[in-house]
Amino acid sequence: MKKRGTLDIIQQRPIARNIFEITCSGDLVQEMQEPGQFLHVKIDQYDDLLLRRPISICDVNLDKNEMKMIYRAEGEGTTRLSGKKPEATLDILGPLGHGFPVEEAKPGESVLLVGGGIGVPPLYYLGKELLKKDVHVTTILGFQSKQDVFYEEEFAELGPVYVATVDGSYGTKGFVTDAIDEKHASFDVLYSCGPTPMLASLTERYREKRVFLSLEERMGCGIGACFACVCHVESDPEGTVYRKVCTDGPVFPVGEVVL
Amino acid sequence: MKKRGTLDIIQQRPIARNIFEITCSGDLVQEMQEPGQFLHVKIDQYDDLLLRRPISICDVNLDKNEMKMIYRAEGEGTTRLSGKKPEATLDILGPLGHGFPVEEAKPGESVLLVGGGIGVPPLYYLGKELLKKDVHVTTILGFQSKQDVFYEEEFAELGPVYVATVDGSYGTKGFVTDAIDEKHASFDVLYSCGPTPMLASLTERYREKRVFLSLEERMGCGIGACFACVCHVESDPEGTVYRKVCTDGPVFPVGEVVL
Amino acid sequence: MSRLQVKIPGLTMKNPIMPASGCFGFGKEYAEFYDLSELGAIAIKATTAEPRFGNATPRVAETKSGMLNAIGLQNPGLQAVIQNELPRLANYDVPILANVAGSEMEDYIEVAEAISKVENVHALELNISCPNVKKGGIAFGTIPEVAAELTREVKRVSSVPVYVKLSPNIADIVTMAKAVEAAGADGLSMINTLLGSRIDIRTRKPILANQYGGLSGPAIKPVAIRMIHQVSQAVEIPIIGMGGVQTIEDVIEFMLAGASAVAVGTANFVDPTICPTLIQKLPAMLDELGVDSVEELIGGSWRETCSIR
Amino acid sequence: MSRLQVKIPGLTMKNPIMPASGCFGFGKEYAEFYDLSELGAIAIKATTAEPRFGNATPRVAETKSGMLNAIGLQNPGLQAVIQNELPRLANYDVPILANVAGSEMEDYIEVAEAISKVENVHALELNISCPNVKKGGIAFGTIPEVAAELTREVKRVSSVPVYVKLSPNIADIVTMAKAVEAAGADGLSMINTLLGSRIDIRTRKPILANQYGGLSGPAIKPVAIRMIHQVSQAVEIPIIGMGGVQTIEDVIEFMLAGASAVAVGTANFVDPTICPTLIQKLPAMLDELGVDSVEELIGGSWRETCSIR
Ligand SMILES: Cc1cc2nc3c(=O)[nH]c(=O)nc-3n(C[C@H](O)[C@H](O)[C@H](O)COP(=O)(O)OP(=O)(O)OC[C@H]3O[C@@H](n4cnc5c(N)ncnc54)[C@H](O)[C@@H]3O)c2cc1C
Ligand SMILES: Cc1cc2nc3c(=O)[nH]c(=O)nc-3n(C[C@H](O)[C@H](O)[C@H](O)COP(=O)(O)OP(=O)(O)OC[C@H]3O[C@@H](n4cnc5c(N)ncnc54)[C@H](O)[C@@H]3O)c2cc1C
Ligand SMILES: Cc1cc2nc3c(=O)[nH]c(=O)nc-3n(C[C@H](O)[C@H](O)[C@H](O)COP(=O)(O)O)c2cc1C
Ligand SMILES: Cc1cc2nc3c(=O)[nH]c(=O)nc-3n(C[C@H](O)[C@H](O)[C@H](O)COP(=O)(O)O)c2cc1C
Ligand code: FES
Ligand code: FES
Repeated sequence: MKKRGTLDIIQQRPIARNIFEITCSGDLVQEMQEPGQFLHVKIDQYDDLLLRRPISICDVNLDKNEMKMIYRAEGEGTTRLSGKKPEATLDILGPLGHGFPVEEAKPGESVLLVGGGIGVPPLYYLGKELLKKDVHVTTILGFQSKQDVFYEEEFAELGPVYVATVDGSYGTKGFVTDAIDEKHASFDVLYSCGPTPMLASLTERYREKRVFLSLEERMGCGIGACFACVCHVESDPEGTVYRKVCTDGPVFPVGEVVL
Repeated sequence: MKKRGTLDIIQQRPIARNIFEITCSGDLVQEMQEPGQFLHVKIDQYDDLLLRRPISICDVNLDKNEMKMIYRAEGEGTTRLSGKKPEATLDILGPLGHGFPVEEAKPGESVLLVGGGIGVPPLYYLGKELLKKDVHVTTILGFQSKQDVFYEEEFAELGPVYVATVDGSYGTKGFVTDAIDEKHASFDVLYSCGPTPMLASLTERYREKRVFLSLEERMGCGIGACFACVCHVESDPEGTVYRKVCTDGPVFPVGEVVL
Repeated sequence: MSRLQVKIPGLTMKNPIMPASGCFGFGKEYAEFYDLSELGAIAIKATTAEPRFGNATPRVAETKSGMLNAIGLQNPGLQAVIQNELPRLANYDVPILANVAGSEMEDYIEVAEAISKVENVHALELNISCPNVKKGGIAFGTIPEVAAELTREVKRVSSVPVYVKLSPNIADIVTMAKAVEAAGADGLSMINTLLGSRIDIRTRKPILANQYGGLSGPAIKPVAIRMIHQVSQAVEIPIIGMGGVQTIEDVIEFMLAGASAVAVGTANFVDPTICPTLIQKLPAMLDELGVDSVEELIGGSWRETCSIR
Repeated sequence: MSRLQVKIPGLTMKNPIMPASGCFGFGKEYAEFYDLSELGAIAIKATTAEPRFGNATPRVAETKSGMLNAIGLQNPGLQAVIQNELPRLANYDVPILANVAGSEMEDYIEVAEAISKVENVHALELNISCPNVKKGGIAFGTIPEVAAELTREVKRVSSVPVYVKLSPNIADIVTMAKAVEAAGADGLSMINTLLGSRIDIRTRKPILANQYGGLSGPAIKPVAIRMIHQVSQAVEIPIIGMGGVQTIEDVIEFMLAGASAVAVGTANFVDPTICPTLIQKLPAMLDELGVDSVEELIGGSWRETCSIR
């Protein structure tokens, strides 16, 4: 059975330029056991913003029945979301999709988490779950600029963290790949989420390794019915074989789908 | 200069079946000196309900900078309005239109206020203003049923009040005209607001007297620009002469416009 | 007969509510939310002769009270639909309306003939109006003679009644409706999406990779109501109405306009249980309106004989 | 030249924003809110040869993110407009686009000839597309040959450039646009309203006394953007774009789609100061987009030469 329910907003706070962290509670939290899954969020009951918004699960506390999401107030929906107060309730579809395969990293192995911008959030819950399994976690975070950096300290609790900013105002100047090179970061397994060009350059570098990438695509239903979020597979790049980001993904092994 | 501004909701309370009284404050209140005018209210900032809603001014306290409206939660807009909490702010255009001519009733004369259903509210502010002028005020209120009756006590402070209900569950059984007959209510000036059939039957009875009727019509702009709210005049019932309810009205002398 | 039941050619519906084609896939996903047997019928995703991948992404964009889609008729093709999708749907007690699409007349005929023979397919819905197919497609939906010819050809090979799904991107919907009626259509589905676009002001490009897409949702409801009101008075065949249905009031409005059944499209994406919810609300709404059966509502806005209270 | 200025035939506009015809009367009411000289231009309410009362009320109905209107071209008639309305507007430093309507070709010609001679009328807008006029009217807007003939006739008598206002209730907007361009139109206005309806489920009657009305507002914006995107690539003459404009982003979107100026209709009813507000926001928006002048935006979604950053 697919899940649907509500979450109550407990707290909402700005954590970087246009970036908000929202903490929610509700029974639905008990379903959120797989890092990398997302929620399909109805911003409010008004019809002018018709569709739901996909937002990744960033952190889960099963004991307290609480979870966190982090989002950028960009368009009209996320901007409205950022105005919501703690009493408000969110209509939620999810958790949806296939998340990061935690089991791919064996105890003792080292993992690299590579997050870009608003792709950072789902890696946090993943990192926490990996740590429980005695995996060594290193994190590389990429942002535009110093003002955009968030969750550096939170990731620091999981292991070493290196930040890159495009304008060089903080950490390594350049992209996440520049930080990886500068820090000589090595890994057994790499998990990543972020802008497509970033995922593409990781694919180019590490196609032969154990790498898992979380994709973004505009969605309609979020449950596999509308064919909005489809992508080609590398084995049939022009053909009719496809994957749906909402149900087959959002996480895919490197080289499975065409970016 | 036409007026536009905001009003802060101070209180909102149900006063009869689906009927709400909303109390607001704001500087705009100082403009509300003419009973029978209306406000063009934007329910909220969401685009799905695009248009403003015309709602009559029911009561004004210039000293306290407060005013009241009474409305029936019927369609989507008024239903949303009824959910608004005291901190909320309303975007207002107005006061608009031409209200009841208070000066038509001379000191010592007797006035009959005849209100039907959700047409009752504007008569209250009118009654209070008339009383200040030493006019004798009698009120006839018509409702569907006992559960729909509101403001009987408030009007009782102005003078005698008689209520009619269509189903006879309270007061005179029947229409306001039945109550007028039953109570042998006489008047020098009659002011009325309510459903068109009621206004039509008052017109039929009292065409030759000093009678002023407040009309309702669906509106676009509320300021005279869109020609949504136009009605024919009795002197040219099929012709091109017209009145706009929003600016020439909503109050017209009996016999001026075609109902 | 139950007060919710509606009978139209090929489809004996427990109630007048069905999901609209393309907004319900082949039902699998929604079966995880509720029992599909609750539905009046199911309009499955457009099926073409060969498998289609569809358009490049982004394929959807939101608009005020609406959405644009340019899926491009992605589907696994006739054989896969017959072998995998329809047998699974046969497990439910619900008639299937098979949406048929193609680029050429021959494609339509091939699909129609084969799919109409499948046992749980009770009617066809000829999609002559998908705005997202570049080749052919759209022309069928805008030229009455062409639409009529297609209807005639499909009727000749179909084993079940044929509904023609009309495009709203047309000046004179009545002439189109009459043309396909004269050509033998057993019913009409209306409306498909309006052709629209949105441009991203930062990238300066249309949001949809396909540039244009079909506008659906509450934004288009007034156009749907108007067209159904016009057409239902001009033809004798029944209409499956759709376009922005979200609430039980919308369902009633479509039926009063002249629809005999109502399809729900985009709203499934927002609320996956919208169809059973509407079905459940229908009896109380009939009570409130003082109506004994849904059939009394059909065309109530213009039918003289309708008891208006 | 100011970075906001736009020059199109007949109209030298301080900025690309004007109120749309029928949504601003003859300006008198809005002059109580701001100085009309701030506007790029003013499109006045449709003028017909004789005074018209218009349709019975209700004449408006709300729809999701939109509204229906069936005003029916109420106006005081050619003589009154020339004697009372236009002289008052001459007090402002703003060019007037006179919207011309009629039932017969002769009506249009009569109005066009007379009104185009008035000094502050800088261009005509031929309303061949009002969906609320029963006789004649609509046909002009749906048949390219008829629209072209009307355009030719009006061009012959007009003392100022002529914009033809196109109806979106049509299958092929490009053919229509090219037909009126070939017939001599100096520009296009698009889009007028989509024909729609709403039914009151309690009275069972259409809400509008006229049954059908024109759908405007944000709901129709995607249709407008699509049509302007198509037409602007197919014709050489400039387009005044409209349909659901509410925000400064909408203004940019219309210009990127291919509009040279942008008209604001329904939004005036919600916010009477919307036009000056948009004008005021424009410079900061240009800065944000890194654009020197509004003219750089025109057709930016398809023009190769446009510097995309
Ligand atoms: C699986 C997945 C996980 C995501 N997780 C996060 C997250 O944790 N934090 C975060 O800030 N963002 C996340 N996003 C992106 C997020 O969905 C968009 O930023 C958001 O939908 C924008 O909505 P809006 O109303 O602000 O923008 P608008 O432009 O008003 O949105 C209009 C429409 O476009 C869609 N849309 C616009 N941008 C995007 C986008 N980049 N991706 C998908 N749909 C888009 C919206 O969902 C909506 O349907 C995720 C996207 C996906 C697909
Ligand atoms: C001058 C004037 C004064 C009014 N004063 C009051 C008052 O004091 N209290 C009160 O309860 N009602 C009053 N009304 C009626 C009130 O405007 C409508 O009840 C209200 O607009 C309904 O809005 P809705 O969103 O609930 O209905 P919806 O049906 O969702 O409204 C849809 C659209 O139709 C319009 N509309 C619907 N019904 C009416 C109506 N009866 N009259 C005018 N427009 C309508 C709405 O304004 C909106 O544009 C007044 C109307 C006018 C013209
Ligand atoms: C994502 C999507 C895909 C669609 N695919 C099809 C299709 O394959 N065949 C078809 O006839 N209509 C298709 N439609 C149109 C719908 O069936 C329906 O006619 C239209 O969306 C209007 O209804 P709505 O406003 O309730 O969505 C599609 C609509 C959407 C939104
Ligand atoms: C109440 C109303 C009256 C209108 N009257 C006219 C008119 O007289 N002539 C005309 O060409 N267009 C008329 N229109 C159409 C508008 O000019 C405009 O083309 C359309 O409303 C789309 O823009 P919008 O969505 O910004 O309103 C009218 C629109 C409305 C809402
Ligand atoms: S969003 Fe509908 S199939 Fe993925
Ligand atoms: S409501 Fe626009 S003229 Fe009266």
